[in-house]
This record gives sequence, C-alpha cells and structure tokens, in this order.
Amino acid sequence: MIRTKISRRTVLMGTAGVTALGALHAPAIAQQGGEPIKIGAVLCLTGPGAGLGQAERSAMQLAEKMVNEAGGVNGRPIRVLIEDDGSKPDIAKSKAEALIFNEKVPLMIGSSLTASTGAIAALTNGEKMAQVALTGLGPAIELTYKSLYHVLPPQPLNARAMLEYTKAQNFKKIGVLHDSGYGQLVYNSLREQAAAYGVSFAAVEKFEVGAQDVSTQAAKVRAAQPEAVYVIATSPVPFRGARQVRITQPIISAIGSSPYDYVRGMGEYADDIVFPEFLVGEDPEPHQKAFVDMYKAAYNSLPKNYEAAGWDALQIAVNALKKAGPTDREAIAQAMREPYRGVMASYNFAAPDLTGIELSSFVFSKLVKTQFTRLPFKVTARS
Amino acid sequence: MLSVEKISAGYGAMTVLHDIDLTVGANEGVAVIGPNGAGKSTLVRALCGLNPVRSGRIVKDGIEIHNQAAHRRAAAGMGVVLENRRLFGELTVKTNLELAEHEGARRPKSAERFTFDGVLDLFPFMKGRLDANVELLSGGEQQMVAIGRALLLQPDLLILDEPSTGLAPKVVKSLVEVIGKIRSEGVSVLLIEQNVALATEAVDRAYVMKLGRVVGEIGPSEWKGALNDSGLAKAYLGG
Amino acid sequence: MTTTLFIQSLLAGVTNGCVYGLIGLGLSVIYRGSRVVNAMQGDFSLVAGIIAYLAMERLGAPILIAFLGGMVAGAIVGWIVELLFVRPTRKRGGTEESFLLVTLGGAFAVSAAALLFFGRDSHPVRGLGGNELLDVFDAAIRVHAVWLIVLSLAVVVALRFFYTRTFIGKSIMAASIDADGATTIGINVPLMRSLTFLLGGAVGGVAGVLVSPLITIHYEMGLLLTLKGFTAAIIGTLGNPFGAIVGGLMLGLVEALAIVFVSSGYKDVISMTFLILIMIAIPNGILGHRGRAGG
Amino acid sequence: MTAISMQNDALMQVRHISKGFFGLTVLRDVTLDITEGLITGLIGPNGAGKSTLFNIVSGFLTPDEGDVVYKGESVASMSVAARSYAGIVRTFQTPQIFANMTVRENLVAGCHKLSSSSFLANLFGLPASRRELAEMHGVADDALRRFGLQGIADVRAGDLPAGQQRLLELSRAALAKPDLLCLDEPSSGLNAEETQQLRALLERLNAEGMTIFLVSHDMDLMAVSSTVSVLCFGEIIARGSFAAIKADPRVREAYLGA
Amino acid sequence: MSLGQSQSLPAGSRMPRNLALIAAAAVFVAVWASVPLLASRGTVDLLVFTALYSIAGVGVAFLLGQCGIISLAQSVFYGIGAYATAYGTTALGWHWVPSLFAGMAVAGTVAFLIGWPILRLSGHFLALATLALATIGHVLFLEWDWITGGTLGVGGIARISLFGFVLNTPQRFYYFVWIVAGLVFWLYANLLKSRAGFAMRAMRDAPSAAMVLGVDVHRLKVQVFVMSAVVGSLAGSLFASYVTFVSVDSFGIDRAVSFLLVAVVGGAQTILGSVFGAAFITLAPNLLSKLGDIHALVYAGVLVLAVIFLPQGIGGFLRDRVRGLLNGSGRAGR
Repeated sequence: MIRTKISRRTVLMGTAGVTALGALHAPAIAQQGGEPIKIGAVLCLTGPGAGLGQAERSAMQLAEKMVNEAGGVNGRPIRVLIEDDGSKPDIAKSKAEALIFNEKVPLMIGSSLTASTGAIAALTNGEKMAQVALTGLGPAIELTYKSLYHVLPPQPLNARAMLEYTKAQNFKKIGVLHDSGYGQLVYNSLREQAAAYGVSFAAVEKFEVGAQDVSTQAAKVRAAQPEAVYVIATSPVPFRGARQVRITQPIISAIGSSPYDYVRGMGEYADDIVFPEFLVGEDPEPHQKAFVDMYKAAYNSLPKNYEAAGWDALQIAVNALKKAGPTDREAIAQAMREPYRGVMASYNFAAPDLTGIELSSFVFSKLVKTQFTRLPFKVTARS
Repeated sequence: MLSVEKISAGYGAMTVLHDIDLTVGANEGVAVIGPNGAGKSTLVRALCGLNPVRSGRIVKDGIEIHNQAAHRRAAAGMGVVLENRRLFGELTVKTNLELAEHEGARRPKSAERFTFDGVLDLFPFMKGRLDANVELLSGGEQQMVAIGRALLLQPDLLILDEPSTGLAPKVVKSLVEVIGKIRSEGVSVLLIEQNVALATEAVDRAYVMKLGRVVGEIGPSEWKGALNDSGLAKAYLGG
Repeated sequence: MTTTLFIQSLLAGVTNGCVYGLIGLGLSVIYRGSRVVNAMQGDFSLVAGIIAYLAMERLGAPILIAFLGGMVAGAIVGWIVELLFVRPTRKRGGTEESFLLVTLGGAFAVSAAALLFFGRDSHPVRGLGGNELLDVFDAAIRVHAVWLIVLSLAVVVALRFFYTRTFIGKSIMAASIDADGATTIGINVPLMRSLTFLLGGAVGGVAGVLVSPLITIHYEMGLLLTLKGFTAAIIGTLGNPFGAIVGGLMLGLVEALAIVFVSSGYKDVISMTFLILIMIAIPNGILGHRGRAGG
Repeated sequence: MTAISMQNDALMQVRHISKGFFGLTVLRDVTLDITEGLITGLIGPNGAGKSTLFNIVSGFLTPDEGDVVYKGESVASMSVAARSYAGIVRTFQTPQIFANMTVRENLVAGCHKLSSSSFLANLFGLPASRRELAEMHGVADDALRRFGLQGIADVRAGDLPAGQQRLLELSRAALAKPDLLCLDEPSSGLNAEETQQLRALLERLNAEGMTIFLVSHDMDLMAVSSTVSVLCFGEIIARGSFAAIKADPRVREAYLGA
Repeated sequence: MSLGQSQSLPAGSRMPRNLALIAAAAVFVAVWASVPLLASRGTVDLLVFTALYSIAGVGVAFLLGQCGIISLAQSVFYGIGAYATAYGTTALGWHWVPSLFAGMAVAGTVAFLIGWPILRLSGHFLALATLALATIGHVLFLEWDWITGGTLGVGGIARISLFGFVLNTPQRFYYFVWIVAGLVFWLYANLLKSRAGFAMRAMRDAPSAAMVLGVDVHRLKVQVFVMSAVVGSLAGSLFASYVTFVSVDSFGIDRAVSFLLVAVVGGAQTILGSVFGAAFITLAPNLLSKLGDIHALVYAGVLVLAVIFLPQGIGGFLRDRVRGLLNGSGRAGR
C-alpha cells in the first residue's frame, strides 16, 4: 500500500485554505493593498462545454472572493480574468494570447475541454508558464509539456475506476453505449485495460455528440444481453434511451456524465446508475464538507466535481503565487509541482501523467430514484 | 369611370412616368399604344397599385384610389390582366378562377355580370380542362384563363396589358372577339398593346405614349383607319 | 441480429422519421408560402418546448393546455420572425441566401437567449401517456412516441385539407406562386406571407411539444433539428409538405438500419451519402416534378 | 402531308423526332431540313411543340426518338456547349441577357468561343490571358458599333427595355460566329418599327452567310424566310415558300384562323 | 490593392487612375506594415485569424457571388489542410512545405471527385449536398483518429520557418499570412477579369445563355469548386502551423457556417469583402464577449442587422460608396 506523500507544508496550506473557507460569514477583514494579481482563465462558458465551464466559473469566482477576503496573496488581492472560448480551440488560443501577452498574467487556468486546453498549452509551454487545465491529459505530446497540469484524471484512470467497480461487482460481460467525443476517449482506455480486469465487451455502440435519439444503438446493446452497461456521454440522452428500450441492467458511467445538468435531464430514468467520481455533494467526505457548505451558502445549490475542480485549480494557483511571488512564471510553475490535497482529489503534478491523482481519490456514487448516494465502495490502492 | 390625372411613377431613383393624363368612360374601349420603353407597363402597375404613384391622382367612379393598397383595388371594380398573364401555374384552372370569384363576391350585386358558368361559356375549352394545372395549357389558353379570372372579379373596368404577346394570329383574332363580348356586357376596357391591328379592331380610341409621356390622342374617327394611315403611324409610332 | 432488434430499430426509425418530417413539414410550409428557407424552424420547436415545459412545471398546467400553449408560442414566434426579420430583408432586396442567413442569425439568437434565460440544463418534458412503454413483440416504444406518429400524420392530413380545400390555404399558395397576380385579384399578399410564418411556426410548435418529451429540451437543439428537417424536406421535395414526412421517414429508417447493419459510428456518413445519392438520382426530390417545357 | 424531300445542301436535318412529357406526346415523327445559307421558318399555333423542337435542336432536350444531323454528323448526344462550338447558337423566347453585366460586358462574355485560354492561365494572369482579354474587348467594341449599341455600352443590361434586351441578345449570338443561328420569337415584344429593324438585321446576317432557323408568330417577320414549315399538334402539316404557306387552306384553318 | 473593384475595369484601362490612388495605396501598406509594431499581441493574433478566415472565406464567397453556389463544405477542406500539416509534420516528420502542398492536393482531388457529381445539382439541393459533405467530413475526422487524433487532437505541429526564421509569434506570422492572403486575392482578381471570369458571371446571370455561348457550365463550376477547396486547405494548413494544435472541434458544421458568414457578411460579389467578413466573425465575438453572458445574443443580433441592412455585405456597401465617390453616381454594374 502506497500512501500518498503529503508534505507537512501542503497540509498546512490546505488547512489555511479551509480556514479561508470558514471566513465566508466572517466580516471581511482583508487588509488588501497594492495592485491585484491577475490570474488568467479561459473556460468554455458557451457551446458544448458550457456545462463544465459554467460550473467551474462559479466555483472560481467563489474562491476568488474567499481568497481576497482572507487577505489575498501576500497582502495583494487577486483578480481572476475569465474569458469564454465558446468551446472552440482557436478562440481559446486567441483569448490566451490576449491574457498572457496583453494582461501579462503569470499563469493560466483552463480550459474546460481537451481541445481548447491543447490549443492554450501550445502557448503556455512556449512561455514555460503554468497552466492548470480543468481536463484530463490530452494528446501524447502533452507529456512533453512540463508546465501543463491537470486537475482532472486522465482517461485511463477514469477507465480503471470504472473497471475496479465492475470487477468488485463481479460483472464480466459489459455493453457499452458512448458518444463520439468524451465517451470515445474513455472507451479507448477501457478497451486497453478491460482484459486486465477480466472484463469483455459484448456490444459497443457509439452515437454522435448532440444526438437526440440513441434507441437503436441502445437496442443493439440490449440485444447482446450484457450483465451491466457502461453509458458514457456528456448528455442525458443515452441514459434515457437505454432505459426506454428496457435495458434494466445496472448502468455504470463515468465522471463526465455526473453533473446535475445531465441528471436532471434524465428525469425519472436517473436510477441505478453508478458514477466513479470525486465529490458527492449530498454526502461529502470530511475534507470536502467545508467547501460544500460554503458553495451551498453562496449559490443555494450543491457543487459537484467540476465546481470542486475549479475551486482546486484556483487554490493551487494562489498557493503557487504565495510561494513563488507574482511575477516569475517559471518559478510559479515549479512551485506547483508539489503534492497538494485539494477538495476534489489529491494531486501531484510532478507525476508522469502531470496529475498525480490516485485511484484512492475516487468516490463512488449511485443514483437511486434521481438522488445521489455515496457508496461505501472505495478502491484501495493495490500494488 | 376612370380618370388619371397627372400621375408620375418610377423605380428607385428613376422616374418612368411623367404627368400622365387619361380617361376611360363608361362602356368605352380605350387603347394605349407606343414603342417599347414608353412606360406602358409601368402605367398599368401604377393603376393597379403595384407601383406607388409619386404625384397626381387616380380617380375611379369619383373615388380617389391611388392611395389604396393594391389588393383593395379589385373591390373598386378594377380587373387587371398583367403582362405575361401572371397566373398561378401550379394550381388548377378551377382554383385560379375560384380565387377571383371569391373576391368578386364582395362586389355589390348590381355589379355582377359574369358567373363562373358564364365565363366557361365565354371560353368553352376550359370546361374540359378545369382540373388541369394552368402551366400545362398553351399560351393562348392561359391568356383566356387570365381574362376569365379577371372577369370573375366583376369589374366594370378591365385593364389588359399586352394580351397578344406570343400568341398565334388565330388566337389574336379570337382575342378581338372576346374583348367585343366583354364590352357588350357593359365593361369598359383599357387595352395596352403593341399590336395596333388588334387594338384598332377591339377598341374605340387610343392614347399614344412615348418615353413616359402621353404624346397624343387618336379620336374614334381616325382610329379605325389608323393602321392604314401611314402618316399617322409614322407620326406616332415611327422615328 | 434478433427480430427484436430489428423491430426496435424500425420503431426508432419511424419515430425519428416523424420528428424529422415534422420539422421538414414546417420548413416546407414556410418555403412554399414565402420562398424562404427558414433556418429557425428547429428553434420554433425549442421555444414551444420551453413554453410547454414552463407551463407544466412552473404553472402546473395540464399537459394538453401546455402543449397548446407551446404550439401557440411557436406560431407567435413565427409571426414575429416574419415581421422583424423576413419582411425588412425582403424590402431591402434580399436574395435567397440573405433569407437563409437572417434566419440563421435568428436561430443563433434564440439559442443564445435560451441559454441565457433558461439555462444550459436539459429539461425532461412530460409526455402524453407519461413514460409508459408499449410492447411491440419484444421491442418497446414510448406511448408518447405513438402519439407523435399519429399526430404527425394528422398534421399532414390537416395541412393537405388546408391547402386544397380552404380559401385561405389556396390564397397562400396563389400569393407564393405569383405575388403580383395574386394582388390583382384582391389577395393581401403581405398578410398571406405573415400567415405562412404563423402556420410554419405553429407546425414547428407542434413538433416542439411532441419532440421534447422524447429528447428533452436543450438550448442547442434547434439547429440540429433544423438540419435534419431540412434534409427530410429536400429528400421529399422542398415546398411539398407531404413529401417532408416521406423524406423524414426515409432518413429515419436509413439511419436506424445503418446502425443495425453497418456501424453506429458511420451512421451519419451513411445517411448523408444516401442523401447525396438520392439527390443525384432524383434531382427534384422524390415527390417533385416540374412542369414540362411545352411549345 | 406534304412530302419532304431530303436535300443535299441541308446544314441540319431533323430526322423523325418524337418527344413526350409525362405520357403526353409533344412531337411526333418530326422531320425538317434547314438549308445552308437560307432562312428557314417554323410557324405553328401555341402549344404546337415549337419550343420543344427548338430545345432539341439546340441540345437542351434529348429526343425520345429520332436524330439531329448537323453538317452530316449526328449531334443528338452533344451538350449545348459542344453544339455551340460546332456552330449552333440560339436565342430565347424571353431574352436571356446577363442582367448584372453591362452591355459591353455581355458582348465580351459572348466572345467565349473565340478565345481559348485555360482556367489556370486565367488564374495566374499569364500574358496570353491578358492579351486575349484585350482582344475580346476589341471584338466587343466592334460589335457595339456594328449593331448600334454604342449609346448604351455601359448600361447595366438588366435595366434595358425589352426591345433593346432582344437586340443585345441577338448581337451577342451573332458575335459568336454561328453557322446556324436559331431564333425563338425574336420579335416578341417589339413594335412594328423595331420588327422592321430586326428584319433588316436578319437579312444582313443572312447575306453575310449565316444560316438562320426562325420560329415566330409574326407573319411580317416570317416573310424573310425562304421556306416555312408549319408545326401543328406535334406534327409538320405543311412546308413550302412563305407565299404558298400563307395561301395553304390547312394552314389558314389551323394557324391564321381565317 | 484595388482588387475589389477590378471586375468592372476593362483590361486596357489606364493603370494608375491618379496619384491619389497611389498615395492611398502607400498609406495603406504603411499602416498594414506597422500594425504588429503598434498593436498588442492579442490584437495581432486576431488579425492573423482574420487573414486565415478571409483566405478560406474568399473561396466560399467566390463560389457564392460568381457561381451562385452556396458551399457549406469549406470546413472539410480547411480540415484536410490542417490535418495534412499536422500529420505530415508530426507523424511523418515532413517539412511544412510538402505537408501544405500535400493538403492542397488532397483537398483538390477530393473536391474534384465529389464536386463532379454534386455540382450538377443547383440551389438548395446543392447547399444541402455540401452540408451533407460537411457532416461526412466531420464524422470521418472523428473516426479516423489514427490520422486526426480524434477528439484529443494533434499537438506539437511544426511551425513555419522561412530560411531559418521561425514564425513563432503572431507578429511574425501576421506578415506572412497577409502576404499569402494577398496572393490568393490577386489570383481570384485575375480570374474574375479573365475569360473564365466573364464565363462565370454569364453563368450566374443566365446559365442557359452561357451554355449557348459555349461555356461548359459544369466544368467551370467544378474548376471553381476545386479552386475553393485548395485555398480552404491552404488556410487550414496555415492555421495548423500557427496554432500548432488541431482538433476535430475546429472543423464542424459551425465552422462551415462561419465561412459562409464570411462570404455573406463581407459581400460575396467583391473579393476584398471577405476580409471584412472575416474581420467581423473574428473581432465581433471577441469585442462582444466583454458584455458577459449576453454576448452570444448580441452577436446574433448584430449578424441579423448586418444581413438585413447590408444585403450586398460590407464589401458591397463600401464598393458602392467608393464608386459613388469616383463616378459621382452609385449606379453601375454589379
């Protein structure tokens, strides 16, 4: 068993963060002075990625407020400049150009989708500046980018989390229903690792992003008579479709399908679906509770993974700024390469996958009659 | 019946009609002749409201109609057959006629001269073609449908714009007969034509237009012989 | 392949076909009456779906009232679009492309407004017969989907009656075939064009309320529906509302069968290739024939 | 039915053409010769099938049966453009001018066949391409003078009145140096004066060696024809000199109505 | 650059209208050259995209304005170019030049093979056929992930280097891409005032009359379509080299629509119009995004107003103004 190594300092920082959370209702006593430190962020606020970007934005704005109320960074307030890339990589690139070279931000956060992240990374890598991406690892080339960090797990890890649960339930024959975007990425990883978990795929059906009817694909999956079905998509459509053609088997999904937007869209079909994810707002783990309470107080709704990721990203940025100062881009990037326990997961950007998230960070939730419940199941890291 | 007083009209920056004056009396047949580009078709479009009048008045039966919307003028007793007939090609002969009949039903009972069957009697070929799409008819037949359609509006004034264009001589001849029958029902006819031979046979007198102006009038006495009077032809049509 | 799977795919094909057909129907109605290719057709449905959803969820209206409300909303939006977008474009001498573009802009606007005011969530709408399923052999179909198929055909029949039997329907046709000719026989052409959009909007509204329970409403659904509907309308001859349903069914079935027999990843490749081939083979659409060039 | 003898000096022979649309027969076994160097007329009531025959001759329609032989070879399967290169040029019942181009540009476009530069040469603006364009403008300027269009050279063609559009279309067609010029109702919409000018123009073109195939209702114009055929309900019912045709009782019955 | 007006000038007309025109050109070039020195890097970046979109857009505009063909397939050719550069420079290790030309060759060949059958269609049928093509292209870009990287995309694409000078900043790329754009405009201007240009305009106004004059309408359409695909591919290749990252998200239907917007907003009848159209679709969303979440709505509104009030596009509007100034009257051939 490998314990994640968390330095004493990081624990302290984390505690400081939680203390900052507690300051929400305390009178603002920020003795702020000096120019605000700018932090650049490009998010998908419109377009297909809006579901992610808007969640991330609300958490980041909350975090910005909290940090400033707690005194900012070394006495200086921070200002997060959030730009919308419309879910398009070329616009993301242009927005990043403006933030990096016009606004001279010392580090970048974003974007919400892999493509936009990749387009920005080409820039940040050239400048050797830190980019905290709200995505998992992108194309292989990104492994050579030494200052691009991800606060969401890479797809192989998501796949392993799904397979771990599958194995624990003793399912061997699985049907897969996935979309051609996110779902395809996760499936690619599933395919590579399934054998190791003794899992085989009886039927694999795909549909295009934005599809509004997948009943034929679902029927094909059903016809293969699997023991359980993986449904992986950034939309509620396939979950409804699966149940409407009477797929009654348990559905196992992935983190990308877990936002409340989709769950609400599933209506009463949101039942008997398992998600390997990180934050169950209804029943957070102890270290997540403060964040959940604060978010609830601020927005009157429960946060989920992408809110937590947005929060963590900004906290990581603030920590690095505190350590390395607001100007030296390379030093900031270097300062981030230490293990950090965030609300969502524990990260270690020095890890080969530039994320360092372990399977043990995953929590498993189950939708039962439209309500999330946290399952007792946890992956204990194996050797 | 119809009195046109000093109207001007045009398109965009261009003025095509200049101070046109003309009258059509009750039960009268009047022609407007003139070379291409004289503005004859613009005149028709101004009369029926498809082109706005910039100045001047159009008075029909004592009522100013030049500010009325185009689609209301049929109710004032004005029936128009535009150049190229402008039928509803993909609809049947029957539907083409019925649509006009519906509008004609709004006219006072006293104005009613043509029944649906009456029009069929006037153009017997239609009886067998009522359910044919208009676009499948020959040019001459289409012209007759267009005239029949206008008649069902129960007009007391029928305006015909170049009805003989593209028609065989035989059909042109029958056109003269048709116009005669229509006039015998008490309908005034304003005929815009290139074909002076047809015009002289069908109506009583004429206006001559050139370059957007009325340049002359030919009274009933000279009109019948106008075609053979080379001096007249030259004066008005030539050079 | 099992029989169940085959039947299930046929059911999906027919249901989707009717959805595409209904959108295509609205497109055809508007094209027929005004020669405008309306890129907003799917957005009429989006608006109708939102109104129906709000009426049911926020006001607690009964489902039929909510659906009626959605249809009326579609009709009103159609009318507004004609007044605000199409009429000024026509006045300024717009070409065919500018009508397409102006309505495309309108589609962007509706979608953006829906995102702004209604949110990015997908909203499930209650359907006729709730979520009840009906068994067809071993395959399942939503009761609502059956209603959708029945009502789609009813709309087609009603439209056919409207165009061939009612005076207004014939006047709309006349005004679209020859505006000047129609004017001279007393038809109010601008009014007919407005009515056309009102009607197209209402058809879009019907499509919207019927479709939303199957697919949930989402701010981006408009343009996707329009694309499929446009395809259906073209296959079945643009401007021929009855063709749109036939075209829609063909498209839906081709998609469903492509998934079953080929591969779901290449579904769109197959259906679009089919579309191109159909157009090359039958350039006027399956129900189209132009008048002959007679002497 | 008048016997039709095959002449050796026929520039075009229309042989046993039949054509129908949606089950409706429009042309039935039509045979017709167009004699080289002469003006051949075709008359007939509306709906007789004249336009259909015209479209078959010029390549816009393919016949169901029969053949079109031109300069001794079948052209039935040739495209419109290919027939144009072979020397068959036509005009249309409603003038098909290039409305958004000026009169001069219409004529420059009319020189298409006289020039030959390739798409790529045009694209890269090679000297040959530029030289050729200058030549095209020269030819167009000549034509402006020849057909009396100088006054309206820079007017947008779509703004011209119908009569001038016809003249422009005819000039443009003549510019393309056809061996066989097919004219569809060229006097439609023209008044008596303009028709006379047209007639003179046709005679001049004919004198310059152009063979003309003329379809018209206009009996004044038809008088320029050496031979006239009468098409009635898809069949040729008579053929002969203009005077003979005018006197033929069947033609008077079917066409002139007297 | 007087390319926008060239279509109405006879070939033999005097080259310099007057000194003022030369002076204006000189000022224009001076302004153009000094922009990267004065403007911020973010702005220059947007101007680079303006150039890229105007190259791809001019192909669409020319098809629309001169041949009456609505093409929604440009995103496919743009994608082919981008992936050719991406695959060529990363997987095959090629230099950027052969990659770029390979893309143009592939795009041209695809356009020829597909254009030949579908260009017999017209009007809305053709528009839909190109839309279908865009859909097919997008799916294939997604499915053939061994070339395209699928959803993840391809990163680390080689930048353009000229004689050892690497175009790694927007400023450097700016000069290069605008010169390329200028060349493309020049080619199109040549075409417009040549024999083929007259044939095209004839075909647009009265296709049957053009056929009678010997124009092989179908062949001409295919040629223009292929040309449009080639410049689309060129723009895509440059895009890939500039951003150094491509993913399938850049080659969807929305991109095809935005290229059509370039043509319509800019004005399909003028060649330089596409620059204005490209500037509109690049700059407007950027400027409007300052308004917050309402920006998409405002953008759509601006688009609608532009289409209604500028039916000839921005280019057509400016051309008419310029003509009005030069001739004293706005009336001239379109």
